[in-house]
Amino acid sequence: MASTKAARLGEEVWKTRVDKVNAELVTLTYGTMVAQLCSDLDSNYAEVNKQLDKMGYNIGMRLVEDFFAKSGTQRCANLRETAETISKIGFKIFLNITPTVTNWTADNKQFSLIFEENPLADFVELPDDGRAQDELWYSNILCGILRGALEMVQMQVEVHYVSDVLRGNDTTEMRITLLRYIEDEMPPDDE
Amino acid sequence: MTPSSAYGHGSPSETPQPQPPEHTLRSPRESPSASVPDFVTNTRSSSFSAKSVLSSPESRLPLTPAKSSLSKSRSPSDSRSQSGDRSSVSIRDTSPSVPVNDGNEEHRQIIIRSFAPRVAVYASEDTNKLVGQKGFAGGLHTLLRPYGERLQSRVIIRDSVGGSKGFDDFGVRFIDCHELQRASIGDSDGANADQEARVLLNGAQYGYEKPNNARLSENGTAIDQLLNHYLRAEDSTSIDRGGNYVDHDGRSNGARSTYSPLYPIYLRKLLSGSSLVPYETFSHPVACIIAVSSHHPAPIEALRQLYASTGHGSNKTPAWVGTEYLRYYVLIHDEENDDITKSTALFDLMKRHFGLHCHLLRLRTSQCVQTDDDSTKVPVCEWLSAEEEIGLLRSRDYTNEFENSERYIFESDASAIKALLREMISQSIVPFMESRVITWNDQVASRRRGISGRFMSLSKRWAGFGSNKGAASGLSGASNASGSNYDYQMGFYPPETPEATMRQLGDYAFMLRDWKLAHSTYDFLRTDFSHDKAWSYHAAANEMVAITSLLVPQTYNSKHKFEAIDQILDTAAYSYLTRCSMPSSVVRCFTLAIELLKNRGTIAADDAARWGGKLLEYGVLDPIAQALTSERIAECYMSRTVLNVPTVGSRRRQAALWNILAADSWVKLDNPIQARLRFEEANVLYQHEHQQNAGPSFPSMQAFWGDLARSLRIVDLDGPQSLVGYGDFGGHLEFSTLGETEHLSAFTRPGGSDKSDIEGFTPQDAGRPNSGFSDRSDGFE
Amino acid sequence: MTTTTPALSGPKPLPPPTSLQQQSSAQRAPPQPQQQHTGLRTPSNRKTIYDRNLNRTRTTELSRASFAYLFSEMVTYAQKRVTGIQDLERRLNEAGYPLGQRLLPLLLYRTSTPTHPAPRPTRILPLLQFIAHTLWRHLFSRSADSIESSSTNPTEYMIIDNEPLVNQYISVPKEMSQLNCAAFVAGIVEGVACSVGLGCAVSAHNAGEEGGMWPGKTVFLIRFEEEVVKREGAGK
Amino acid sequence: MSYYFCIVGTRDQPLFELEFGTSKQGGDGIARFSQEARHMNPFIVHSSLDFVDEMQWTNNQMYLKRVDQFASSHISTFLTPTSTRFMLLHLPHPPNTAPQSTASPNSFPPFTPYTSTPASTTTGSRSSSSSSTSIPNNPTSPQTEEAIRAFFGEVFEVWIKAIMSPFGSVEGKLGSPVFRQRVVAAGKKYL
Amino acid sequence: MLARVVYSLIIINKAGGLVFNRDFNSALNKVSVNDLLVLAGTFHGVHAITKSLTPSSLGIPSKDRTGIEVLESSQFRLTCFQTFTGTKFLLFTEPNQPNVDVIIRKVYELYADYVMKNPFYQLEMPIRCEAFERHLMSYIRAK
Repeated sequence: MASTKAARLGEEVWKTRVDKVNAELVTLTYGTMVAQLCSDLDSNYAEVNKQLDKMGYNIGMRLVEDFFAKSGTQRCANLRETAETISKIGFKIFLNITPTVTNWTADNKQFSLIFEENPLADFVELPDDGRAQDELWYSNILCGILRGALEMVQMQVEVHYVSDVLRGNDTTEMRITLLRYIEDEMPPDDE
Repeated sequence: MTPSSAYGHGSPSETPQPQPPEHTLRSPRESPSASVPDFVTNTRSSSFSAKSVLSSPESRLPLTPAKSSLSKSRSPSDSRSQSGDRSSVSIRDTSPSVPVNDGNEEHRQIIIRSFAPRVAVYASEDTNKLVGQKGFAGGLHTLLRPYGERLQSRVIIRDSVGGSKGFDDFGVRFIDCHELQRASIGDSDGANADQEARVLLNGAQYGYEKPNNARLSENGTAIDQLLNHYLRAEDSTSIDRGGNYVDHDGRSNGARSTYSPLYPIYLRKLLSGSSLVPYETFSHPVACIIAVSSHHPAPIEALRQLYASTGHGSNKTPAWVGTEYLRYYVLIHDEENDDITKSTALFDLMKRHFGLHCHLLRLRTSQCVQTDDDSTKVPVCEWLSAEEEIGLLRSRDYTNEFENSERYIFESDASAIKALLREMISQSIVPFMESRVITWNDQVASRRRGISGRFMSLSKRWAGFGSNKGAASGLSGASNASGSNYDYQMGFYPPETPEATMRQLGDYAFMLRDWKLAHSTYDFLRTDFSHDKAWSYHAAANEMVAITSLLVPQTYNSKHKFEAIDQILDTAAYSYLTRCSMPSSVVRCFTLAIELLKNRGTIAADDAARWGGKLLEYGVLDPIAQALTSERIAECYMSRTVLNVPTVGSRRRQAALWNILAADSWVKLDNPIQARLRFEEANVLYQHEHQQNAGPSFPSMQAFWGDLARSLRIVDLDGPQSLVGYGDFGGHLEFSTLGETEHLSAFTRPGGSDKSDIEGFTPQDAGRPNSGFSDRSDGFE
Repeated sequence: MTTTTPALSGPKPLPPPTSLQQQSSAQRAPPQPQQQHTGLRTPSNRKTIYDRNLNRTRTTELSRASFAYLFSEMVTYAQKRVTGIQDLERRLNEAGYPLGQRLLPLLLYRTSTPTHPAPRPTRILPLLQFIAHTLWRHLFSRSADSIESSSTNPTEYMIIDNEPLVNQYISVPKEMSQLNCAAFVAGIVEGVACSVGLGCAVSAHNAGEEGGMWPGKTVFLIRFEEEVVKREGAGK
Repeated sequence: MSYYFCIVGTRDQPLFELEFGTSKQGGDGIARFSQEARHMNPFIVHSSLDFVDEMQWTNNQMYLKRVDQFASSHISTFLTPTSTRFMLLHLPHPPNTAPQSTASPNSFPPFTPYTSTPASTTTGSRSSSSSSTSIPNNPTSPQTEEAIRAFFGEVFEVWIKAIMSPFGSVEGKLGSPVFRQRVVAAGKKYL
Repeated sequence: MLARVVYSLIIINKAGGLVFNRDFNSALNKVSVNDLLVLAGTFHGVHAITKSLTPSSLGIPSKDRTGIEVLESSQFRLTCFQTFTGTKFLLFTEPNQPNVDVIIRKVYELYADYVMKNPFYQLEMPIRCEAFERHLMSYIRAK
């Protein structure tokens, strides 16, 4: 699906078909969740990242239904189309942002999402403990969501952040790699 | 975080128990005995401080200044415990609503009693000789004085509105006629006259304050020396006193050690010092005793001469002292050598000549010693001024026998004197004062308050009255054209002018404890005085307006009222300091205000503390007074604080601060005992915040805190153990005197440090043998 | 490595508590720059939260779904580590509490103008008004449905929401029927009330009747501490 | 004027401390507290909390203006809705001391001589201590009051930003260097 | 008079398990839960097979091939909607019930909201979500 078409669809769905809620409620709620995790796992940030990813995965598996139900998009022909759909429709209708799709690898199996803004991270300043900025991926839940959602449509992907302005980087970049398509339970018909 | 912990005071664990309001007024120390009647707690705290001023005699080696301090300071403490329950009686009928707690009442009594009528004593040579034989070298007044300070009987006084009240603590102050004369020296010859006038104009007080702008008055330093002496004396016995100061187990449930027992002594000395000044008449004689003995060949003639010397003509009293006071004639009959019948005849003759104000006093001439049967001890004077007391201490130092200080007379003499005083006071002096009050009230005050009073500046010219009119107008004409009665050259109002008379009216009413009348009178006067720019009068009048309005029994205390008092005190302070540079008057003015405000309960306690702060700011206090005042401020805030219960309006942190400041001052004064008490109290107050670690919650406070603790050798800060340090305190003393003082003097003001090594006396005394004090006090360290 | 060094040319940092002798020497020493807390890096464009306008997200919206999923995960996560329903509600309450603490100053800041600073809601009724209207409108874009005070107990008040937004998609299984996930919102309310100084405990209770008009009706019960109510009385 | 600024948590724990001096009218922004004053400042501020606690219920404004005076130090308070207390101690340099002099105002003892605080007839709880109306000199002038209001207002905004972070807390230390910078800047700007 | 009626709804999970069924009126005869389970399983299988029947000559990638979508008797019609995630919604309606696809899509949305956003629902498990049923009923009733 062409980028512009996706964009138009995303806009349209966001405007007409999505129930809204105050952004700060979401931001603050996510904030307390992360803070809660940090204290529960006494600031073992690696663990926190993992936990966030797991939560995201659970969300992704459920969210995908809402995505299709609301957007009514069709299956994507290829990863490029998927990427556009994720950015222009997925992120649009859930977080009202459209990260930039870029940095494709030659084999078209890897791309990046660059986040100009990130509602989850509004108000956030990482703890000044000398570790958080090196170890914690504050918005890691998004990685899990993509992983979970794509898996539901038979795409096994690996998702991780490569940079985050919260860490003092100049951009927030997420890297997505397609590992494989999960084939139907039915054996592929021969010939 | 748990919701409740998010807001300390809100947390359920700290919800205060409901309490009866007056209960919260009490200091925690007393709250356990909340149900006990006022006077009980009162006496209890009094006897407490009494105990702590003086350790028990047997605990002392003989021949130490401590001993003298023992005998000296017993008087205040004894009287304190008495005035304790007395006060509660008189309080009932004067002001039922005043809350009684932590010795406030006692201080109120000290204040009231300090304004007692003065009675000058004019005694003939032979009389003084006779008294001298009895061992009273000072003359007749030294014999009468101890008995005059408090009558053993109740005195009934009628107030201006006809109501009458009985007072058990009424008394008079006997002064030697020479004190009047000393004040008047040079009053005659013009040379000193204008110099004195200048002195007067910038407010210096005869014999009370040095005209030069020395920060401390002679009197002030005298008090300082005296208190310092007491402190030295205490040091020597710190070991056995430690227990009295701090009750160990109490600290957990928030009980606290009381303020320094030195404070009442300080207050008393402060008030004893007041001397003859033009702008207030408290120390002017209300009456005088004219006495001859039966030894005199021509008694009547002698009486006449003495009478003559009480007037103005003979330059005996200053021009600004009114001479319209009561003359009281006493014939002293020598029981041992003279014939009573002759004396009685003579006495009848006296009465015919001099009227009813006569008394025949029968005394034995021989000196009485303790071992005589029917010997009785002469009570100690409560109201010795600091100088007098120091003099006494010195003189006692020559002769190291302790007994020397205690005087004895025969029972019969004592009762004769008491009888004389009872009769003189209740039948002559009080009625005399009452009648003056009534007369002046009708003749001057009411007129001035009348229609014309509204137009002050106009009316005052015609305000002279009766025989004095001529004199008044004449004087004012002479002194200045402005038509004011104020004599600008001499800096006073002649006694017969309406202003002077009304001031006297106010003071009489005050001494008769008719606060309402006194208040309205002063209040009326201050406008006159400011119009005349008679600033010393102006200041004094304002001071008294404030004091009386605080003495008038109040059914309720309105914040508004206290704000009014704020203004008046400010004005008084401004006139005293800026216009007249009379610092020590401000000390009295504010100190009284503080005590009386504090006495008003919690609303006013803040104000009291605030004035304390101002007083300290003015920098007019002696070092020790400064420390004591800081303690007092802490006490004011404590009275609003219930430990371990977060109540709205609590002043826990303020109290803590002022305890710390007091502790710091004590350290600089090189007095670790007092310092520790304050420190410990502050510690209790700060611990309330967070039990885990001691001291204030701000890390940035810990430095000062820690240094203070270290300098006091309080290593283990939390828990009662820290008090263990007290036990072997004597051992640490020289350490904390030498080692830590200059260490701490990092905080000390320039010159403050030298204050801290004041010994018993100032250098100029050093040459004299009696400077032995300092040696002794060193001896204890 | 550090892109920020505090501009401390002017003010001195407070001297660390040391003994006096050291201080008197430190007194003469020039102000040394703040040592601790230079760890945080910021992007080269220096954009930090301190550069964001506090009103920027005032009216921004996100999909309700995104909140629903987060909240759902919060509940699931909490559920894994609790002993029972009360415990679960306590956890949700604690999760909400910080939101209250943060929203209170934020919303008051936003309703303030230089000339008319918003007052602190220091008494019970203004506080409840603030919560039921200002706070509710901000979070759920509508006011709460009613505020009630207990006729029997002066310390108890109720805020009623007929269909709490946070519960919109949630169906509590029969076996946990007394659970109400709006305990999260109760926590927010408690956070607001307690941090303003009116100590209280807030709990969420199901008040919806079967087949009734508002099956999800929820009562937020606010129990103030005695002390608070006493103070009210004293104030009047 | 020398300033000691302290943010105090509801458990009387200091969360942020800063000393600075007048920047207005050519001030060099350097605090000139004597060593003694520097020791006393926290004590004084701490003791003023008594009055703040009381006013908290009688005055529902956030800016409580001057709540206390100790010798010639004045304490102004801003009370955040979360009962966090901004305490600003401001101490005018005695008229005689030039900004450069290292004279020690508010050394305790002694209290400043009364000549520096003439007994005025203010019935208010504290009395004025200087005639000049300029912010650097007169702690009680309306100008000063307004300047401090502005200062507090700005700090309040920065403070909100700090506590909005999920890792910030109304009871926690305010350690962020950026926060400190902003407070310093506010001081420069208004005081 | 029986016209335009939605009889009932069945939801079958990825693995062919019956996770939800609801009758909207009593028109259809009741069958035992067992029969329903069988129906679900069988339909799942049949669906898969029909899907693989798709002629490869059309060159449609297997994942895009669709299985059986409508079963019809003269009394009722069964419409099947399979989501991209493999969940199947089976709607029994009166044969000439119009725009069934709209109804199914709406049901799918309700499912996405009240089932998938409910923290107490576990994926692939039988659906017991009071809110879902409530909204489902009110929607169908409104038809």
